[in-house]
Amino acid sequence: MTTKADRKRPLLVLESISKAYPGVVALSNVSMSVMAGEVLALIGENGAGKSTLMKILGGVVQPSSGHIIVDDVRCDRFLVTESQSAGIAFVHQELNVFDNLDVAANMFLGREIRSGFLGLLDEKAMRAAAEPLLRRVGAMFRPDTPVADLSLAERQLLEIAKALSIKAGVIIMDEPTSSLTLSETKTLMKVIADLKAEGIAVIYISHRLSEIEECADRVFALRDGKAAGELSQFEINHDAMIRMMIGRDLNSLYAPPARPAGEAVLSLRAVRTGAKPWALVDFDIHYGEILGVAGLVGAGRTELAEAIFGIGTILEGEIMLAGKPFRAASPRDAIEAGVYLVPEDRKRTGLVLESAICENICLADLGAVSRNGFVSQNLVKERAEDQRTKLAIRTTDVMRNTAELSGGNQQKVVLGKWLSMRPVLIIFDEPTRGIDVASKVEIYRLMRALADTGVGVMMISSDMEEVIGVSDRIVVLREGAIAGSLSRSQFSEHNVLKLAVGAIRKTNA
Amino acid sequence: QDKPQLAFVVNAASDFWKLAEAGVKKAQGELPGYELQFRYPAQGTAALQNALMDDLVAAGTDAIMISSADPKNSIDAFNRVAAQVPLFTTDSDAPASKRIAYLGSSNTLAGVQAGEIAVAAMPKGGKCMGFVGFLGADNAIERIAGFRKAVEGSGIELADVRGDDVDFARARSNVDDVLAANPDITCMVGFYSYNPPKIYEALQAAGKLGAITVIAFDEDPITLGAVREGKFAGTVVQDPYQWGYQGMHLMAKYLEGDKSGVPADGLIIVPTKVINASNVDAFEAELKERIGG
Amino acid sequence: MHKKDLGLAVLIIIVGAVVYLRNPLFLSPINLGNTANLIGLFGLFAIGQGFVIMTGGIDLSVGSMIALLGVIFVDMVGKFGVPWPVAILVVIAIGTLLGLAHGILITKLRMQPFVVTLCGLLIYRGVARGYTGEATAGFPFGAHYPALEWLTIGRSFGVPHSFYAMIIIGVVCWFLLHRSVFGRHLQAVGKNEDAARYSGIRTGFVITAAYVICAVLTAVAAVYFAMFTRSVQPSSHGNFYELYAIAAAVLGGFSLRGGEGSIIGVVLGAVLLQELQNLVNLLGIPSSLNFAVMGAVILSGVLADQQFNRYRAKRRAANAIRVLNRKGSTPRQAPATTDEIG
Amino acid sequence: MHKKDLGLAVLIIIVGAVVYLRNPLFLSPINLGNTANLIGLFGLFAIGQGFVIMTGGIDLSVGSMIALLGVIFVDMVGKFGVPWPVAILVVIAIGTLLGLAHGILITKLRMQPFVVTLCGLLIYRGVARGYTGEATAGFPFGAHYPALEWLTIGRSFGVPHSFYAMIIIGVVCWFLLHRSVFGRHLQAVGKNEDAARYSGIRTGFVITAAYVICAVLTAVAAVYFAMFTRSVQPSSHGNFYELYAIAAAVLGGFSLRGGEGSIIGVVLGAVLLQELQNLVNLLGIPSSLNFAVMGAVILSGVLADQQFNRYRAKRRAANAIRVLNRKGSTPRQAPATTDEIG
Ligand SMILES: Nc1ncnc2c1ncn2[C@@H]1O[C@H](COP(=O)(O)OP(=O)(O)OP(=O)(O)O)[C@@H](O)[C@H]1O
Ligand SMILES: Nc1ncnc2c1ncn2[C@@H]1O[C@H](COP(=O)(O)OP(=O)(O)OP(=O)(O)O)[C@@H](O)[C@H]1O
Ligand SMILES: [Mg+2]
Ligand SMILES: [Mg+2]
Repeated sequence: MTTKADRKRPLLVLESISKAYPGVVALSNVSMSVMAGEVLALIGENGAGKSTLMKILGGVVQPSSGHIIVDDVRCDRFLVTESQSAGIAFVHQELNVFDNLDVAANMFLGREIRSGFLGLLDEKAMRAAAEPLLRRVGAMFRPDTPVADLSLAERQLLEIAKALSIKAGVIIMDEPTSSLTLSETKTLMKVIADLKAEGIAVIYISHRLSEIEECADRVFALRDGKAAGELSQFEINHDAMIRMMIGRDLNSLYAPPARPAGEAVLSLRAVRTGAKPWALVDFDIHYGEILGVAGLVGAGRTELAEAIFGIGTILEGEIMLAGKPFRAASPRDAIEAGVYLVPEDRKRTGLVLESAICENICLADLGAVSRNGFVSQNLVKERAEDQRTKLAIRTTDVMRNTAELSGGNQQKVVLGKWLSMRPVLIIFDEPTRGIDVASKVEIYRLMRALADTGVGVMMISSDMEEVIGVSDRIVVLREGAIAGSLSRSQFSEHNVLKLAVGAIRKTNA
Repeated sequence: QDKPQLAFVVNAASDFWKLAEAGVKKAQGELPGYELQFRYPAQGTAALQNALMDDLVAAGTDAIMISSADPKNSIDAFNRVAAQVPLFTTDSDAPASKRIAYLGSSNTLAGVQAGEIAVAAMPKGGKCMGFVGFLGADNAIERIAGFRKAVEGSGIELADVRGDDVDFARARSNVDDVLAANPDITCMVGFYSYNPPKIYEALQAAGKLGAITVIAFDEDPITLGAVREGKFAGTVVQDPYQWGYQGMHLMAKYLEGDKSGVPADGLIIVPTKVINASNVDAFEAELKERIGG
Repeated sequence: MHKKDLGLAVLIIIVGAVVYLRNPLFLSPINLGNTANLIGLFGLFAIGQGFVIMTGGIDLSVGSMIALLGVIFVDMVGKFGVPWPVAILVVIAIGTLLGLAHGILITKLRMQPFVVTLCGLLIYRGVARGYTGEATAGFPFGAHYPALEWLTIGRSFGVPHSFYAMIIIGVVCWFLLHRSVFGRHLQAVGKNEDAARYSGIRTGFVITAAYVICAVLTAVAAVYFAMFTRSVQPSSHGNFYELYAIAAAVLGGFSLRGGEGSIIGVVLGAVLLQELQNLVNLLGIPSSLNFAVMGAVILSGVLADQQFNRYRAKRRAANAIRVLNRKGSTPRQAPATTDEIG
Repeated sequence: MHKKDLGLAVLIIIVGAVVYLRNPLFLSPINLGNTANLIGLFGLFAIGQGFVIMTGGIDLSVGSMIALLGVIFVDMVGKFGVPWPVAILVVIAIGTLLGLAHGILITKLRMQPFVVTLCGLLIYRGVARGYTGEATAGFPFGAHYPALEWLTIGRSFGVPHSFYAMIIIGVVCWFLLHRSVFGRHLQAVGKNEDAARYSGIRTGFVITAAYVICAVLTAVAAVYFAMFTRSVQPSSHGNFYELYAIAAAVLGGFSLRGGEGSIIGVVLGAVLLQELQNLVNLLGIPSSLNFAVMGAVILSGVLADQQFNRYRAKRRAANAIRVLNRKGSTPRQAPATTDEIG
């Protein structure tokens, strides 16, 4: 029951696709079809097999069995080149940009514009072609910027722009907004609407259900690698989607704040960081409080968090932790003082992907699982098993490689690393990036529980719903400086956004 | 740079050339009007040696004496150098080139002398294994050929020669392996100066010193010690000291216009000597005096 | 024992069996003893190299370091009459300093390991050659150091002490790499330096320590080598040994990208390399073909091992699907026919 | 020209100036010609190595390949009377096949580049030594091949043709690496192979092509080397040349992790290495210190360059702050000024 009755035959059909990795069955007999001009949302818990299914469509992964039918042609072999010539564009979940190239080169990689009879690269033409696409997705950087200088969110925008640069019939977006803030997400929603109007099909994967409610024509759910049902446009709502994904209801997403906050656990006074030296930062985090930190992409939230954590420099200013002066020269100092950071880029800084899950969980605190300097494998496993049950990490074995986990489960491993220790202050940088609803609820509960035990919690998030739902107080960063602070009664999308873009002057701190 | 410069270029770093260096030093004392250089190449390849000679000529050297790692095939390089400065060869010759003269010993003759030691030491014949650094090097080929020629018909056979590329550990393990794999070997020949000491150490470790006849080349202290002890049948020594000493005088004279030192056939042969238990002490005393002085 | 190590062990046994069939002396005690000695010598510094490769680095300087430290050791003991225990300590101390220098240049001054240790390769050998004036450093004829010789080239129960040394150090290093906190940190740093730093690991310290361990083991090996050859020619002693060490580590399952490898593996790698050297002499293959045989065996061995593992992984995935299809009713069509595609 | 290349060029000029002041013959036409010839010879295959390093791989076999192909070339022309253009084609064809073999083993059979080319290093030299029976391959006495000699060891305007060859091939390779689609793909593959594959790049083809390019340039270099030395001793010809090539590339800014480097850089790297060789000979530094000098200059040069760049980056950041503080009264309210920083 798609929007228009005249959409006759599907653009693309996946027929009983199965995929097995050694020891894991990621997909079993999933069938799905995509119509022209529809936005098909693909939902499911972490590890349900969404990315795997899409990777098969993108030709990146070969199915163990099953077929793909494109324009009535049945393909037994579906490689990246076949996928591309079938008009499928792909925004990967794990970003695939090349930081030795510039933005335009990344955008046209594999489809370079050539000139001259030698067919050499036409950089000018590529940059010119890239410019409008970047503007379309609301990116502020230029086509000749080296990608090495882009932040995670900016890279995500680049990936989206890249997909738009392909003359595609189907665009797959695997969690395109996981690092984006509200304004970029809004821009993306508009882009999707435009694409739809052009008759282009969009397969949209996200764990932010409100986005799906806003843009999807149809929802397709996966559970444990199997198809778990479909929703037509009028059936789409939070509860129905959650029920399909996890097979039961979730009562409430956000736990209410408990008791009033205590004294300041961390306070920054007139702090300047090396990354944004012109901005002065002043704020406090109190014991037992969840402080939400909002801001636009590139506002410097990550840099501030890292500076506190001992990465990057603090030029001047005073930082007090639990009433004592605190200045971490390295993450080790911070960790010893009980200040932990859940970084936003788990692939690069959060996890040793090629290590076992249990290794990652114990990595920061090996002393606690060793005797006389020797690591006890039993203690390591015990501790990992403990976190696995607490965080519901979906894996058959904590000895598995972390790289084999789905994105969301990887994030839980990062959390598990810190939660197994004794924090004084935890900084969560985009803690639920790529995490499914059920686990999000779990993580919110964990954060609240941490706060309740008196830990200071700082939560940087680009998910407006989350910032408003979880925080006890919100500070908004703009250009590296505190643009303002909001107490619970002042919480609203409107207020946060206004501070973030600088439409109103700062209120009381 | 007013003083004429004379260079002595050797084929690889080795103790052997220390003696030649001593000869050059002695000559320097007698030739105050010249600046004498003694050059080792970075590695023992003809290509590097030839590049070194080109550089020396470019840097203003007036005459060169070279022990080439591969004289036969360096003829063009030799001719290129010889077109600019007088060029002499030592140690191994390139008679077809435009070099002025060769000063040194005959490796074939040295090989023959070694073979004669073997024949004298093993009247009933025997089976020999040879050890050498570079199997393909001219001096190795000539010594091996000379040895084979001398033992022909005497019941002595040189079964094989193992190369080690001048890796001492490998030189040693080659001997070890032969002792393990070929129990029928009754004699060993060390063709390069460091081979006999490795043979000595391997035999010592295996408790076979004296049981196997060893014929050596050159004058490594261990070799001489073994000869004195009677553990080695004998060693054939060259006289590199004279090469350095006479070579420098020869070049200096030549530059001064006195060409009487160059014989008609261009070959100045400094004879090789057989050292055995009877003359080893005298020889060693002479060596000490030369290096010390 | 890891699966990778097992593959290598099988290769070693197969090659050994073939050699034995063609020349039974291969298993004679003399030959085994000789080979064990070489395995000990090469194994020592190959293990050290393993630590460096674990960090994703490389140490090209070991061959030259063996030459330089060998010259120093022989000269101290043979020429200047320094008591040998002191000489060993001095050599190890110099090794430590060199390793420290490598580590600091790499971590503090952020130079590429390849560049730093390539310069080490050039400088150390150059210094050794310059110091001796190209002469060979050797002990005087007839000089004997019974205790030192017993320790280095002696044998007990027919097994050379260099082999015992390698085993003891190997066991210590096994605990260090596979069971200690430091070892875990090393592996994490090798796999993802940033993530390790974000977890509070002192990455600079860990990497520097790896270079120091490598240099110290190399220094120990240098003493053993010097005693084995009893003389050190600075221009050729230890030439190419860095390649041996790296090859042993890589054969033993170390990845040059860092983070992977086991001590057992690198020791087995050293065993294979020496077995191949030994084979050439035992089978009377012309010395000139030495390298060719070595290369061919390594290539085919690694290839066979890898193809076998890939085949096994494929079979396991196929099995999983089969089990699934049997459990669930019948899928829409019979996809079993497409099994071979994956 | 990149900043990195500039630093290297400055180092080359400084070293050159120092040498010139101590021995003005450094800039004599003869010496420049000789050095240019060597730069040409080494530059040729160093450029090839650059392509391989760009993929994150390594080719250790080039030295042995130069020996093997040199032996084949000399024997064909000198012994079997094959016309030299045919011989060159045959040598290049063999080079292509070897490169193809490396590429296929690495991409299709997923072996580590280090292992594959290490086996190449062992096998090719072994085959060369076995084929000639350790004898040196050389041309018959008095044999002359005017056209071939003109092409390889001839000079025009005092500049050796090997140098022209390197320049011409260098320019072609510059376009190939920095201006062509293939080059772009090569850079992408080197940085992140998986991601490149996801972008529809035929990574296997690109990597294989890099090894083929490397082998072909090495084959060309082998012919030039054979003509330069006029004889090829299989056991020593080209020994260690892989290290030269890798060192030239790394000095020239290539990262062994792949994805970074420039042709100009690798050529400058080759220039520096030859300049250092030349320096030792010209200044009459004992040859034994040759390597030590080379290592010390490289180390200090790279170090100085790096520290200088870090210092500059710091100064720039400090300046930015100063400008800001002067402009905006209170920085808190003046974020508009941050535009200049980006
Ligand atoms: N390379 C691999 N090797 C082994 N198992 C894998 C591999 N890639 C994915 N898996 C497994 O396949 C399953 C599906 O993973 P997939 O990435 O498709 O999940 P997802 O639905 O995209 O989850 P998320 O929302 O967290 O991104 C997971 O159980 C995962 O562990
Ligand atoms: N490696 C880098 N090199 C240079 N500039 C960078 C780098 N990483 C980030 N930046 C720049 O720093 C600015 C701040 O980035 P940061 O990640 O701290 O912002 P943020 O507020 O956390 O936003 P988000 O994480 O949503 O991108 C961005 O404008 C980005 O372009
Ligand atoms: Mg996913
Ligand atoms: Mg951020």
